[in-house]
Amino acid sequence: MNNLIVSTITRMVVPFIQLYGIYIILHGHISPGGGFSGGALIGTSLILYTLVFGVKKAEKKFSHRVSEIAESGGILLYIAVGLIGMIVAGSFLTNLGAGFPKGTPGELISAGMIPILMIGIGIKVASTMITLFHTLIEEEDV
Amino acid sequence: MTVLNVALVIFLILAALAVERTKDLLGAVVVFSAFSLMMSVLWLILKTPDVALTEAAIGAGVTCILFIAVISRTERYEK
Amino acid sequence: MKKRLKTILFLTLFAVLAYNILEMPRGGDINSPAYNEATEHFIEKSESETGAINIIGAILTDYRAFDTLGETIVLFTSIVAVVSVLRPDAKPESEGKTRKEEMEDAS
Amino acid sequence: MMAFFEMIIDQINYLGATALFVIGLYTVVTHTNLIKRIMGINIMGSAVFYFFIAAGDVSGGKAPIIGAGDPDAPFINPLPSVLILTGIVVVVSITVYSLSLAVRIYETYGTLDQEEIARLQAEEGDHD
Repeated sequence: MNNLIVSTITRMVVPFIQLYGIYIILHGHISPGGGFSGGALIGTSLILYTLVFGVKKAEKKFSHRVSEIAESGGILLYIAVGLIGMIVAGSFLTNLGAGFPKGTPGELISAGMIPILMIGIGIKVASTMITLFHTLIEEEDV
Repeated sequence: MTVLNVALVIFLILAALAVERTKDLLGAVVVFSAFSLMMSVLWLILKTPDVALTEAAIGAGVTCILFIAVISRTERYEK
Repeated sequence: MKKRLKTILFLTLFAVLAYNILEMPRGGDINSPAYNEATEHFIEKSESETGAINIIGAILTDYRAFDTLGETIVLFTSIVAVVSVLRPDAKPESEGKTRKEEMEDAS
Repeated sequence: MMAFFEMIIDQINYLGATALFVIGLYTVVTHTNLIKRIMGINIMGSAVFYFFIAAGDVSGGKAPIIGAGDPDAPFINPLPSVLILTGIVVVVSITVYSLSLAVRIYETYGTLDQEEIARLQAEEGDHD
């Protein structure tokens, strides 16, 4: 789309949407939000970028290679955290029993493995949304 | 709060009927987006802010964009 | 005529469901059966057992974390399914023509 | 009469969810366009989620975050919220898969109307 106003405003707004998404993911254990909504916000910001600047430029920012790594990495991070609990405490996905720090409830760094799992879910959901959109919008000649 | 709840329920039923009636699929998608957004407000009234955030981002945002992408690749009017 | 019959049928379905709903526990009642001992356990113990003050986050990624793992696998499966349906080399065999156009050409 | 209205106001969330479910089912059954049917499935999914959330509601309660809001108010039931949070994402997955099948059907048959697809399939069967 060759509209100057739309492209300028998009370039200004996209970083703030992504910042808000990261904020929601990281504060998933002390306020409403979490991996699903924050990941969907980040994915929506990338969809907005794709709609305004086209698939070619968007794939330079977020290529197939990166999305492959993000999709597998989200699940693998989740399973790795679960396996730590399995090795240390004997059951899959153990939180405080496996020695994750509890911290002070209400602080940003607290609640053991919950923020790490939220980050994994966020990466997974964001890359899923953007990959599904790219797959659906791609024409045959790409 | 009850008045707002009842009004939102009536609006939701009207929006769902409008989705059912509209022959133009693009218009139906727009009405469906409004439906999802009102649903998110209703969930805020029912004191579940997590679900409201998720619905506003996924239901009203991503789903409607995907519908519009598919309509742009296929046909717009229902027979 | 057929459409009117369907409308009457669905209105009957709604009437049956609504009649049963009036027998359910009142909306917003704290003594309803859904508010059971599991809920009370989550509300009382989640802060000391997980350290998270958002109870929904605590249940989502601690008590029911295995459920969430399965849910991310659902997302992964959906990507695999969509890409395998829409991959570029799975085009229909007749060069760019749909079945409808072929039928119109033949007739 | 007044008691009947009060009963309806008490159960408005359940009744609204039921009405939305019936409307979604009506859309799925009566329409032949595939995208309209997928929209009907989405409306049905929203109705089921609404029913769950309404079952977890507590009048005069507060959101389940410890230390926020009125200290004497009871918490709402957090378990339905968690189930619905995962359910929303699953519904999106199902929707996208159905949409990709619709795109593939359109590329093959040139139409999204189900009766027309059935007619084309019948004609094709005659040729073979």
